[in-house]
Amino acid sequence: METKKITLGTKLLGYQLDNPIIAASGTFGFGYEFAEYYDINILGSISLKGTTKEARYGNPLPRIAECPVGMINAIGLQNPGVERVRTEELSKLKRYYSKKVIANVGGHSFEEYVYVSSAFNDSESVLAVELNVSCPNVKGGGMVFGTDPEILGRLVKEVKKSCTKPLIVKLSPNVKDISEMALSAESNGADGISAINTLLGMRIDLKARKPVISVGKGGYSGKGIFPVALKMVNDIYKSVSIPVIGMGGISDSYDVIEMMMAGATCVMIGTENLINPYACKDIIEELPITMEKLQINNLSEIVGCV
Amino acid sequence: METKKITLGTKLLGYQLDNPIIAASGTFGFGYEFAEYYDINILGSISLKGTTKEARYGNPLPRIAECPVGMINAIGLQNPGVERVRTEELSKLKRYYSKKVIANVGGHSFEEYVYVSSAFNDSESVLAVELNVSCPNVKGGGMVFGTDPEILGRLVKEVKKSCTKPLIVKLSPNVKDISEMALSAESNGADGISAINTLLGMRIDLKARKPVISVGKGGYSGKGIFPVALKMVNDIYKSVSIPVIGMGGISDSYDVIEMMMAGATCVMIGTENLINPYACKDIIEELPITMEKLQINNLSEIVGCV
Amino acid sequence: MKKEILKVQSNERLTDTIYEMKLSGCSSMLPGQFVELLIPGFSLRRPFSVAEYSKGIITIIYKVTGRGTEEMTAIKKNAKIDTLTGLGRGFSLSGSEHPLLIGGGIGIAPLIYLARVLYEREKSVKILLCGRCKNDLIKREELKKYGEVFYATDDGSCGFKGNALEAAQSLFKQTDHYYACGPMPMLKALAKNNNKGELSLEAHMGCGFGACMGCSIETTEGPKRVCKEGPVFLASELLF
Amino acid sequence: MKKEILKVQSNERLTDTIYEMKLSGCSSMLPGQFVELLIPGFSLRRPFSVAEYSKGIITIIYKVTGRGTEEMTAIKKNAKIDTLTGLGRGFSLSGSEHPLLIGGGIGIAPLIYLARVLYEREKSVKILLCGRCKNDLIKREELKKYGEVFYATDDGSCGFKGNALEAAQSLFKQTDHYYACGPMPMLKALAKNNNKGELSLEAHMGCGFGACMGCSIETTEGPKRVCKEGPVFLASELLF
Ligand SMILES: Cc1cc2nc3c(=O)[nH]c(=O)nc-3n(C[C@H](O)[C@H](O)[C@H](O)COP(=O)(O)OP(=O)(O)OC[C@H]3O[C@@H](n4cnc5c(N)ncnc54)[C@H](O)[C@@H]3O)c2cc1C
Ligand SMILES: Cc1cc2nc3c(=O)[nH]c(=O)nc-3n(C[C@H](O)[C@H](O)[C@H](O)COP(=O)(O)OP(=O)(O)OC[C@H]3O[C@@H](n4cnc5c(N)ncnc54)[C@H](O)[C@@H]3O)c2cc1C
Ligand SMILES: Cc1cc2nc3c(=O)[nH]c(=O)nc-3n(C[C@H](O)[C@H](O)[C@H](O)COP(=O)(O)O)c2cc1C
Ligand SMILES: Cc1cc2nc3c(=O)[nH]c(=O)nc-3n(C[C@H](O)[C@H](O)[C@H](O)COP(=O)(O)O)c2cc1C
Ligand code: FES
Ligand code: FES
Repeated sequence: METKKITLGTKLLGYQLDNPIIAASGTFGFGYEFAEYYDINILGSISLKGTTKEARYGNPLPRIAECPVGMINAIGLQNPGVERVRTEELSKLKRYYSKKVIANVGGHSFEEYVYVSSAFNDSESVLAVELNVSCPNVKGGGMVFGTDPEILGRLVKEVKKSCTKPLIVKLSPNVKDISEMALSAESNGADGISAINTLLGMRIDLKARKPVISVGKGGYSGKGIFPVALKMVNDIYKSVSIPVIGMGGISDSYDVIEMMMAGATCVMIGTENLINPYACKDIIEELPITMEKLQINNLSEIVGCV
Repeated sequence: METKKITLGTKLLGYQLDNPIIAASGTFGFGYEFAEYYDINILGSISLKGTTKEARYGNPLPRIAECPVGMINAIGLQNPGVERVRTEELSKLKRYYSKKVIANVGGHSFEEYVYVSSAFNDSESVLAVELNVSCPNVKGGGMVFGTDPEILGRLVKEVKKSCTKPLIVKLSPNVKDISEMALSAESNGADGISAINTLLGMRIDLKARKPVISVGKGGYSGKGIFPVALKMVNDIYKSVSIPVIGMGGISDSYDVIEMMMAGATCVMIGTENLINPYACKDIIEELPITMEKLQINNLSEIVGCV
Repeated sequence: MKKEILKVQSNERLTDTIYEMKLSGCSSMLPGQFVELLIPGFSLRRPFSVAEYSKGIITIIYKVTGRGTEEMTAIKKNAKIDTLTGLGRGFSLSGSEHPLLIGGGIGIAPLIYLARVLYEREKSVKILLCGRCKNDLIKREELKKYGEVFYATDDGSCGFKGNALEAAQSLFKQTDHYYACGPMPMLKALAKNNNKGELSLEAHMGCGFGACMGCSIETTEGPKRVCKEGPVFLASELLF
Repeated sequence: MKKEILKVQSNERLTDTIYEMKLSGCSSMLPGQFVELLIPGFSLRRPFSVAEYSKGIITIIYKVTGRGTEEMTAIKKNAKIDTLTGLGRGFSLSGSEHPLLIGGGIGIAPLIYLARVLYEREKSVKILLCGRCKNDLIKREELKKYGEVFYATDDGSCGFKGNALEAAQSLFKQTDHYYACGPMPMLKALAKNNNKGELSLEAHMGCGFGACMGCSIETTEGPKRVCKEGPVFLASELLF
């Protein structure tokens, strides 16, 4: 096979990424810890751990349950609070990562979302804010914003008033019709959509006869959700015109290409980072080889081609 | 370990089953084909292939796509029509199976559901009718009945007027809140709930750059959906008082016990039959051994124990 | 149908993308039937026609077309493979005294076992092998033992230059029954031109033994399953 | 942390439910650190403390408690296992001249490597092994090489009849620092009674290297991750 010039460069919200591989929120800490394992500057970008107004410890242990292919988590948005994220975590990360990152924002109220998302207005290293309206693990929290299109629309409109960064809205798959949610976000000013967050799931400890996870249920992620994620990303792609960041069970370069064919401009890698700390690196290295096999020169030619 | 008397007997809708293992609709044909492989009389029961008023060929090929752990199907309710099912298929099955079966009913209109479900009124070998309001693969079909609680309620009420068999309503997981659907079915007269049907999913052929399945999307089943099924069965169990038949990704006797702990009175085995034609037999044989390991004497003690 | 654990005897490369695997421990296979291998790491079984069968050993000839077949090339001797054997309805063996076998590309595989059996039944066998180029025409020497072999290639690198239908025209005059296996466009063209034959079809399969309706095609006699009533169908019953 | 492919040297049964596995090819492990093995067929890695480490070979001692550890018992010599090594922060090694090591059940495992290193640093080591019965008290002979060994069993079948805390009371008087590993109720009781020690904790883990927050516990200094800031914690910082 003759070697062609394969390019991975991808444009997201006006910003040029070296490649479409972004570490997903909650599976990459605040990024700098992975710098121990490889040069994280190879990443397209990083979505930071979900951040709330105040510091949160999250849910009691156990917060993790294994599934046949994937896992359930109920972390409950543990984070040091937006003030420390903005000052400490971002500057620690800057030492290892010279590109821009995505600030992932959680919350339980309009006020909290507005407060936290606009707290990054002056953070130069923040490329965009990703509004997590879909975390299933916070009581009275994110989920309600992520399952009612009308409430979501109001939230997005409110956040856009004060948040000056491009706004990505991260959607929950636990709905009847995800494109309705995406449309509501778009028409209220969202600049991009990311999907999917985790599916609600459960595992039971057969000896103890009770749920493995302390709070009963949690969010199911990993390979097992890939076909669902693909379908939803395609649904969203077909209904909105803002860019879609696809994720859910991506574990190798083939999955990346499949997700992009379904309509994703960029992808996020989540659970696979936990099982293989080098997952993003491996995928970035494999991607040109797989593209050559499939006769793809330029990733933009395949986005939504299906 | 001392041997205790382990019993698998299970009561469903007033009928005594030898064990809680039921072959799931669409994965066991009309039953008799499996009689080539083993004595199917060991089964608790069999849910027959979804039946409509007229014969249907279903969707064009390909109708099947592989997933990392599971598969997508878009059969589109291929069946010979209720008249031939009632006369030919049921009597063929009777030669090999002496117990009662569950008639699975599909449709695209109130009229069709009512017609087909009452067509089994006089079929002695039919233990119950299972109303599939959740088939994602029929245009203008089942799904709408399975995602709107109000419409579902009306359908159930209508069907109950003429169908004299106990009525099991089979729910779709592609909703925001499955217990709302279960409640609507129950309050309109359903005698039992079965769940879950397949999750909407998609796969793409990377060389052809188009969906593997001819009609684009299909229903995702198999091991990968187990954590979602478990969570939904538990949600339903906690909100209704009619029995719940649990299914979705069950592949061994441990999964059976986990599903029963989540609230299932009986379980159905679907996709696993396709990969291992002896799946139901293997599970029925393993079940007492696994129960002994977990110190369970009687299955009824664990139903919903979590 | 039987679920059997077969043992790999060999797994060798024949051409660039085509491999031959022999597996032992199989209790029964007729020409035109197929097996389904469970490749570790994959959810669904892969269907392959039997290319030869004798004394419990089956041969399959497979082309690397995706990730499952790619994985298969790495399977080592003595590996055990969970397999469904004896699947489907194979070729009729008593149709004609002057049968013509037409194989296109990897579709040549199931014709080998068929050719041998017909030869042993003292039929006068003619075999037409078709492909894009000479390299596609596998097992030429072996097939010569069982009958008169003709070739056709798109690029003319071996035998007649042209497609299967063109090459078959003159041979059709010398037979009253043909057997064909190959790519769908080839089968379609043959069947439309001459309906006195049997064709072996492919379909994505959920089960391989009649349980899921994943592989049903429409025929003149209503829907039939490629895995159960097929994979071999009469040209006259197919609705293309 | 490193991702290394280790090679199984041996995998032997010690008692009814406890096995010992040796793996080669590990570049670094400190006492109290742990590894995470990826067992084929499972999604998440299994964490195990290092029970011994020398010249690239690590020993883990594991108890069969579920389906992953059950599967591990079938792993053969020379098998290769994808492993994360050198995980977590281990025991401090310079805390005391008269350390006391307290192991409960399978919690004895990480104390072996620790005991040897402390012994080699010429500390005067005392070791208390606790269990339900004598059978639980593994590696007694080996541990005797590194210090004075005491026993406590619930049923009195070996040493003191009673629980770890009761047995530890008199030994606590002879030490200014203890190291403990074992079931949570034991650790809780010890820490409440005496906060001059280090405890090795367990938690269900998503990653094992600090990325997911799946294992965080609350401490006097805020949340800490069992896999990263732990698994060894000061008794004084734990909030039970
Ligand atoms: C009855 C029958 C006999 C066959 N005999 C042979 C043979 O002798 N030699 C040979 O090389 N091939 C044969 N095939 C085709 C062979 O099954 C496919 O090439 C193989 O399944 C591709 O697997 P993969 O993982 O490499 O491809 P992938 O594209 O990665 O597979 C993805 C999924 O699609 C299915 N799939 C893809 N292509 C086909 C296809 N053409 N037919 C059916 N399923 C497909 C796979 O089984 C799998 O479930 C036969 C197919 C059938 C139905
Ligand atoms: C830092 C650390 C060190 C450990 N050292 C040892 C050791 O030296 N020897 C030993 O026998 N055991 C040790 N364990 C416990 C060991 O990890 C579990 O017994 C093992 O993971 C159980 O796996 P399973 O598949 O048999 O159980 P299952 O219950 O089938 O496992 C299901 C899931 O729960 C997790 N899980 C279950 N029990 C535990 C547990 N106690 N701790 C953490 N995760 C759990 C599993 O890893 C898996 O993800 C240690 C645990 C930790 C956290
Ligand atoms: C342990 C864990 C923690 C997560 N925390 C967050 C979070 O803080 N904010 C968020 O938007 N998504 C969070 N997610 C969801 C992931 O970012 C991602 O949407 C989901 O896991 C699906 O992708 P995957 O299958 O590749 O993991 C978390 C996922 C996991 C597994
Ligand atoms: C090939 C196939 C065909 C199916 N056909 C039907 C059907 O006709 N009626 C129905 O109610 N469910 C049908 N289902 C859904 C199953 O009965 C079951 O609800 C679902 O597959 C989840 O269970 P599983 O993961 O064990 O397969 C079908 C599933 C498959 C895989
Ligand atoms: S593949 Fe299941 S019926 Fe043919
Ligand atoms: S297990 Fe992931 S942070 Fe500790």
